Amino acid sequence: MQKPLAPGVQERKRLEHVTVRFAGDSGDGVQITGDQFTNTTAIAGNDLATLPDYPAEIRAPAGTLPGVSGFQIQFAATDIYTPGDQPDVLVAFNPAALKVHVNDLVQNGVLIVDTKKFDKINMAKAGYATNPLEDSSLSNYRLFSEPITDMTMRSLQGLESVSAREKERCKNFFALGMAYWIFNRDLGPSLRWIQDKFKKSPGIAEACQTALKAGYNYCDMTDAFQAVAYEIPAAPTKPGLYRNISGNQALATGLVAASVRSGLKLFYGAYPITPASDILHELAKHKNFGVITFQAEDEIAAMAAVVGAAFSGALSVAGTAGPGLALKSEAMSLAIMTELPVVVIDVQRGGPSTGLPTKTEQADLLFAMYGRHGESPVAILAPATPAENFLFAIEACRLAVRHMTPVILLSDGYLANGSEPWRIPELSELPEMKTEFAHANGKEFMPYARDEKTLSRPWAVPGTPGLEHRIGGLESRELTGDVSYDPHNHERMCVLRAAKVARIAEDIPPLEVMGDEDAEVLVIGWGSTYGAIRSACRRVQEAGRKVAQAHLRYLNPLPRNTEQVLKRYKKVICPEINLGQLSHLLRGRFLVDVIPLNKMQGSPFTGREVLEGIEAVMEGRPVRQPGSDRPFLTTSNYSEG
Amino acid sequence: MQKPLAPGVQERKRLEHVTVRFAGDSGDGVQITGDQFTNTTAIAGNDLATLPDYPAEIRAPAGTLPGVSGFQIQFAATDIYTPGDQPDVLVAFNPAALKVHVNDLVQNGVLIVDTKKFDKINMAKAGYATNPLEDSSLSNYRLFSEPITDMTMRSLQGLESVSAREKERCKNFFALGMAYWIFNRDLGPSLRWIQDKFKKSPGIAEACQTALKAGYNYCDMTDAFQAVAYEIPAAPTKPGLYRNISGNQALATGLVAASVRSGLKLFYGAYPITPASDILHELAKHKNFGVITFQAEDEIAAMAAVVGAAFSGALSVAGTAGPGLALKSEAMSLAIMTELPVVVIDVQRGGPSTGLPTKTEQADLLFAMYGRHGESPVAILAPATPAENFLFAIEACRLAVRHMTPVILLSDGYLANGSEPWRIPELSELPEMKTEFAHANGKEFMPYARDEKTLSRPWAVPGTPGLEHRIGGLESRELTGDVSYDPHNHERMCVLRAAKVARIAEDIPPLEVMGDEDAEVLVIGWGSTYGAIRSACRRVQEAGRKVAQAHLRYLNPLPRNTEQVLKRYKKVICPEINLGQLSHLLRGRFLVDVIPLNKMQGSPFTGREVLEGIEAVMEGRPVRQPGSDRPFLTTSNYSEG
Amino acid sequence: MPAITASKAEKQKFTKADFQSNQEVRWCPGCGDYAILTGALQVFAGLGIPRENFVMVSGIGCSSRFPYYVNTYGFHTIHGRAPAVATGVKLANPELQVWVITGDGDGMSIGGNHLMHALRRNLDIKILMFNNRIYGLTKGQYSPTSEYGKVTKSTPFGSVDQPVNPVSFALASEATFVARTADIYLPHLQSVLNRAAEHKGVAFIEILQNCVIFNDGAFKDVTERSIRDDENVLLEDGKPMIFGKGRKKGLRLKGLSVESVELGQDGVTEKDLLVHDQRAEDQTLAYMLSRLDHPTVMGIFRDVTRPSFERRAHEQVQNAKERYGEGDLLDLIRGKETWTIK
Amino acid sequence: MPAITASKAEKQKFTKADFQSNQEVRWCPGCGDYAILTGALQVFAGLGIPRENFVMVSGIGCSSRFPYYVNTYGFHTIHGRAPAVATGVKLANPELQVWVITGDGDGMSIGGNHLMHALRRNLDIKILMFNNRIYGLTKGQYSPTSEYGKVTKSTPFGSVDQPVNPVSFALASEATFVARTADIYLPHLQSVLNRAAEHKGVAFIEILQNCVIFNDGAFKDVTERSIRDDENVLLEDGKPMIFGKGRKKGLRLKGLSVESVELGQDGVTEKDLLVHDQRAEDQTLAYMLSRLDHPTVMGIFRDVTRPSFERRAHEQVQNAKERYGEGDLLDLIRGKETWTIK
Ligand SMILES: Cc1ncc(C[n+]2csc(CCOP(=O)(O)OP(=O)(O)O)c2C)c(N)n1
Ligand SMILES: Cc1ncc(C[n+]2csc(CCOP(=O)(O)OP(=O)(O)O)c2C)c(N)n1
Ligand code: SF4
Ligand code: SF4
Ligand SMILES: [Mg+2]
Ligand SMILES: [Mg+2]
Repeated sequence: MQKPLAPGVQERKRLEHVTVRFAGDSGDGVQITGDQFTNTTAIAGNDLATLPDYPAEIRAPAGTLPGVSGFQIQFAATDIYTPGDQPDVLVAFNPAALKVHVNDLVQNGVLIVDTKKFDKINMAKAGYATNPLEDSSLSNYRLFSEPITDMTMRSLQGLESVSAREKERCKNFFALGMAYWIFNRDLGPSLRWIQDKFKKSPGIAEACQTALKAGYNYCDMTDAFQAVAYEIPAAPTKPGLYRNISGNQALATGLVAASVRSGLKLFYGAYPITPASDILHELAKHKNFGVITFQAEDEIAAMAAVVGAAFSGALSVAGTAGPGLALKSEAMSLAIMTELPVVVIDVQRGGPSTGLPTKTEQADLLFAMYGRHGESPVAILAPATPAENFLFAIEACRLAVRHMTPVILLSDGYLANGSEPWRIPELSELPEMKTEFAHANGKEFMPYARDEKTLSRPWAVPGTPGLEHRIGGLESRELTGDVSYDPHNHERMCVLRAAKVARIAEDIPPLEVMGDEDAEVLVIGWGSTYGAIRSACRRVQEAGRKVAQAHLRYLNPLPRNTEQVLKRYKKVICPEINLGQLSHLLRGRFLVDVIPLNKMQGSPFTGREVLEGIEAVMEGRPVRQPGSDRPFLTTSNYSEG
Repeated sequence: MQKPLAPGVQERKRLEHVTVRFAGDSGDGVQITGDQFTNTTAIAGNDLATLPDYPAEIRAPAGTLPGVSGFQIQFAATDIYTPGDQPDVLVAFNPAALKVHVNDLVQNGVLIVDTKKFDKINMAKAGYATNPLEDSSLSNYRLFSEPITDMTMRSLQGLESVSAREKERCKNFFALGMAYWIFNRDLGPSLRWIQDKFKKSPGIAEACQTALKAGYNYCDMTDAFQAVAYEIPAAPTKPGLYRNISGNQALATGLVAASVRSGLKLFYGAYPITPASDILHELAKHKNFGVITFQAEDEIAAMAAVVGAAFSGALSVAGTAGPGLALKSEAMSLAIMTELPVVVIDVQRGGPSTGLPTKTEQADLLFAMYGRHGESPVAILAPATPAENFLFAIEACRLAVRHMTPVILLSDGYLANGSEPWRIPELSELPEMKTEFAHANGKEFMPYARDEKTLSRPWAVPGTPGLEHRIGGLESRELTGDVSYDPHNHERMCVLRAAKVARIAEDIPPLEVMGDEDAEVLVIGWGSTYGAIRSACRRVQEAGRKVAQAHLRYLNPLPRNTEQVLKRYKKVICPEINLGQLSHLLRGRFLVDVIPLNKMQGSPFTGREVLEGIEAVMEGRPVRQPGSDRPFLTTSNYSEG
Repeated sequence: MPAITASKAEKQKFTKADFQSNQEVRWCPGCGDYAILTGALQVFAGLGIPRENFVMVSGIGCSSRFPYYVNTYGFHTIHGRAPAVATGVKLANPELQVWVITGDGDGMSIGGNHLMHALRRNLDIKILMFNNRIYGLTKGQYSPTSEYGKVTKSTPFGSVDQPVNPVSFALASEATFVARTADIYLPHLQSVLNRAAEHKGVAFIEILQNCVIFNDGAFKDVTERSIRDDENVLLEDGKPMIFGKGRKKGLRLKGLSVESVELGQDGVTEKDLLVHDQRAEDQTLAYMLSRLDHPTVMGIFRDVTRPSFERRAHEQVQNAKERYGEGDLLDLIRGKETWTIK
Repeated sequence: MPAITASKAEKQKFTKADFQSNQEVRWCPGCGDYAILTGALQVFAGLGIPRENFVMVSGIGCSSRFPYYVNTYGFHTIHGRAPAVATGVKLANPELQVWVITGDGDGMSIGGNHLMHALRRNLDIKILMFNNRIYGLTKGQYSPTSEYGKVTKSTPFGSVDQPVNPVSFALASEATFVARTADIYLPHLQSVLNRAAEHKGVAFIEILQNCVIFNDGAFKDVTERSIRDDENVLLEDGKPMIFGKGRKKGLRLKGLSVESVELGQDGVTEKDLLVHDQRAEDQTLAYMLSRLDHPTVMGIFRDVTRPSFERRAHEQVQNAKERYGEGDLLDLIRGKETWTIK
């Protein structure tokens, strides 16, 4: 690796963990900056978690508040679990970005602002009457007003093959260089990435690289930055080969791994939808793994094709988000009736309807559970961190194929776009996935005969001589699968389909409890709240109090010992990014008075928010009620006109 | 009314209640026979309940077991609540019908069989090795083997304008005439109905009428029937004008009534689907009420059009069954986000997937509750008897419009096709339905301002000057309705939408308890199980024991006092035609150990089945588990080949 | 997936009985579906392809019960989605012979979009649409092919919309093989099905089918024996369009319309008539013929070759393997930037 | 529903500003949608109909943000369903001016079926399809109108399916008004929109639209200033099809195809050229023109009159009222057979 350029620093202050946020217009390259910073940080050996946050518009109007794009990362010398509650460092490219984010910055936090856009028009767009860089409104922060764009332009003066506009767009690399200096990072990985990314436009590559170095050097030469020179030692972690991985990447990679391990052709049917589209994009690249990606005309067709492909013997997966899951409901029901193995990925986003397409939420759990007519049981899994998507993609495939059932995998916008360092497993660490298709054995073929253990039916795929049979959406007779209107057969089959899914509990690990077994309070969660809960529990323990944590990665069926775990504690609190879905499920199942802790703001919990909830429960106070900040505006209490 | 023809009977035996079942090939006119018998019975003043049951095929192959169509009616001199557990009288038109139904007939029950079809071929199709009419297998019943078809043909010999085939098809009227004689019915209503129905083919009309009279006269002249001459006195009921009405008729009529009462144009959007299609057919006839019916290209379009019509200010209703509800999910979510008043009728049938399209089930409750992505609350109602559909259709419309929310009305196949006598209300008895559209008042218009009481937003319809505004599926800002990605606004709006639906509880009656307030056991149900539960509770009380009954007609929100009612009893049992959906809901909501009593056989509970459940609970025994009749057939326990 | 063994070269001998399933056929007596089934079974048997390589995929409707009666693999799916399910079946295993059976409601009402996309993609599947211009299974509502003003259960005062023409629709959907035949034209039906089977790509066949119960006689004015000669033009590739009793009539171009002329009258000879060209790249002739009402044009409107969707998709896989080598899982998992912790 | 007061007779005067909403327009700088918005606002203003009688209905996509920018009633619905929502809006209140805004993905991918049915029903709504041959809002996947082989995020090795031609599709869907124009042909676009507004029935307009971010220059070889004269034929009703720099070229019928000829060469004169007939009952000419690629045909392909769906539906209501009298609720509730208990 290339060494840091002459670090002109006497001594760097050591920090345990830092949260940095980049913010600017959607056109400012904030997401790329964040990605690069993340990658370099990961390579430096810190633990980290990220939270990208961008507007629903492609290019929201420049300079406006809704057009602001943000990227937050927390990184540390120890294990961390969330992208951080409040940034310690904020880099803002324009007045709107400053306006939207500055209140989150910690007291005395580092605030780096590009002065370029602080003109009348842009300040007006952001709602600033006076220049905040010049009045005293930012005196609580360590403000660095820097002409980042101007310095970028100057550093690129000689470059003739690149237009002025393109040069201006390099300012994010200048800022990235500054951030690298502050945290003493190696420029090598980003320089290489730029080289690779712009290999077809060497001029652009050179401009970006130059700007990056210029930013770094600028800090190196400027005394004022000495005060903010930090060092965050690498986090001690399990030895091994690591990479940084986002949830959607992990998911796509896991699907390919399942295909390779099972020897089944991967068929991925999807219709583009935020935040699931990237899975399709990623898989479409891997055709040399025999992957077939099918961009269907809509989600109904995607799901139907996936059911068809499962009939044909492929490892069949559909990926979507809420509105698409709604459209898949009927075809999923067909897969339930015909007992075909399909995996449906739902990358949850803010709902209902189109809702908040680029924001995260966990409000599809009960929909996944009950979102089909009739008694329609499916298995449901939910990874807890971005990297866990890898193993859970494999697990979803394994369960679908072994138990001949649809499996829903619930990811969400935060997991999908967030990333973390991931120890790359050896192939031998991956789960076994033996699959066997049925073959004629001289006896009459019974397409609905049951495996004794799993209650699954045989997977008999077209092209196999002697196993010709018909399946369909009408109720099927036990054993033969023929259409049957027999009342008792219907009841038996409904119960059988339910029992088949319930038996998956025998095939999954028990629910693990972390923290203090003898605590009074258990915090139970699922999906992407893991990090915030973990971080909150650690803080409780650091304060000398006891708390236990259990995290459900299997939502249906629940692990065998769930009831036992829940009943061991006096109080159970359940934080969720919805209005109380898992808590409702657990209450109904086990009659345990699970206390919901809910938030619905399109963003994950912070550790602090969960901590406050736990403390409230410990002290017998009510937890925060979502939406309770002020009363609803009714015709009587808003001033009209 | 025309008097019965010379009733040559000395004395008729008085009965309190009788259950009669007609059964034959789908082509045998069984449903018409049942309808006519029902109508005449209703006019005679008996209380009654019916259960039609027909195959999914249009004309299932003649003579086969799956091709059998049945119609059961219980009628009585007292209040009754179910179509009867076991028939006292069975009329079978062919061997298959005999085979399918004879085991249900009570010991010593009356069995009337048309001998015509008891030939080798038809007996073989039904699986009879020997002629059951001739061996002693039916000796437990009072068997009348009658050449019904032959006698029909003979009675029509003179009629030249009618073909032999048409004559043969009159045999059901001959059988109906026999039934009329047995129960001492007036032929008038059926004679008039025939006249009206076949007014364009007077020959057919004459043939049917002649056959009807011939059947009646045949019994009158035949001594053997003296033993089965019965009289069921009229049931004492509230005075008034009565008619017989099926659930689907009641629903359609209720919708028209809601339209007339509210002054809103009725817009009904639907795609044909069993068992909901008849609502469309019925409404399409009533164009002189200004009703607009729209047969869409699919259920998505039907729902979307209904949302559009609601925006335009119509009373907007969509009707469907399970698979169609699945397809409506996304567009319903749009109605939730845009807070438009729409009513969605789901006539539940056997699921999942295509399932058992012509059979009844209650398994869409949790789907109605949770079947959309994100937090998507809707109001849910469920009438308890066929006639109640009338008032609940109005109620659904009233709540939708008053609270600006989607309302799901859950009917089912049994309610839809079943019928009962109904006291016709005066118009003055119908609920008020004042609706006011918003109008410009000089102030800035706020499409998402809230009514203080209901939290509903104004209904501002296109064409109104000064109220131009935009709505959509993206999250809307409080008051203005503008698109908003603001985190706190989203949380507030999610909570607001939930609170708006929850507040409907203030606008609906409390849950009533029938039976013994001081009982230990409460039976709680919803929808079409009402009759069976009522009948079972009566039998418990007749046996000198105490039991209470409560029936939920409002499923979301639940009546205000639901928790209080549930917690008043030591044990609560909940019979449902599903695998335990309401019981799960109540458990989760109130942490009450509701005991599920489930059945999934495409048919309603009998009173006896519920009775057995109640007795088990009273005696601390486990209730019947569905599908428990025998173990699942796995590869180890079925004999292959 | 099991490899398909029998190649066309070693064509096997099968009979109709081989392809008949043991399920009792449950259509109404007299339903046109019976004849279509008979015809299709014979065609399947004649193709010399083993039963196990066929998949029948259908939606919901009377017509969609078809797969139960064919002793091959079969999938009776959900309403309107058969083309989409078939797409998955075929993409996952391009060796299979996939036949889709649908109705006018299933295929053109709820399923119109899937039909359009399956056609334009040119997936190598054969789509048989049984058009009885009514909803049979749900007992008689009007369908998108019902004539204007149709009185049905759902339109007691008559329907108020223009029907869609399945053949025109298929052509505009870029289908490479488009044909029309009728339930009661058994030999014609079979020859069309045979040609569809030979076609490498999507084939769409509208089959006029009588529903005796809810729309009896819907095609009487086209297919009834006494008038059919005058009311049908049977297309023959490369041949002039002659029809009528005694083959005395023909179709002639008049501007950009077609007119029906009497041969021998006003000096009209065979030479003046339109000559059919199934393989014309330009769709105009086919489209124009699809619009005719009296007479109705039957046969193969269009039969052109374009590589099929599943072939192209699998070629991409093949090419990628050749270009980048068979995928290496460990490489993929590792990604581009890694670091080692010791 | 409130009655619509302003009749065409008392046409009011409005300006573009009247129709402009207070919402900030959120398309990318340089997006073709801006020009279309400008053109449409001017047309709306010019129709003399008060703002409150307009309803803009859209699906989801960049294009579908359109309603927010128009100060009328507006409904930004869900992906693909705008024609269906619009059907409800219009059927419930036929007095409204309902305009549907959709994209090539919204309208032809997920929404293809609703489009087809809205067109064949001839509902009196105007459907503007912004065709940028890409999915804009979801950041660049291929659409059903993307050219074969298109490399996009979801097709890194190129797409493998045949695009659908929106104009051909609309014609086969029995649309009564079908046109094509482009974002950068502002006067042409406005004249087409004006004609669509006048048309009593459904109008379908494909608008070629440039997506600067994900498909920049998609229509360069059609609309770029330097070549557009040679690459476009602008249809004029009743006029011969002349085009090209200096109007030296024309379209001539050749068999059942169209060929491009040079006027004056080989004796070709205006008389030899095809003459456009928008009102031809026979679709053949329109369909044939829709298939042309180079040059691309722009303008109104078809404009014929058929009573509209909502008019027919409301006539049935009117007729029923006249025939049976205004519905009597008590009569209805009572049904046919009643009895009295005393
Ligand atoms: C989602 C859904 N909607 C509606 C139905 C009810 N349904 C079944 S078949 C059918 C139409 C059948 O018509 P067609 O496709 O013409 O077939 P046919 O019975 O005439 O052969 C309908 C509406 C259904 N099964 N699923
Ligand atoms: C049910 C559903 N599926 C997918 C999406 C995601 N989505 C939004 S717009 C769009 C396609 C947009 O393309 P197009 O209609 O061409 O509009 P453009 O953005 O190009 O104007 C997609 C796939 C969605 N919103 N809803
Ligand atoms: S209803 Fe019609 S289409 Fe269906 S089986 Fe009977 S005759 Fe055939
Ligand atoms: S992404 Fe394309 S279509 Fe969408 S706003 Fe930007 S330029 Fe326009
Ligand atoms: Mg049909
Ligand atoms: Mg587009």
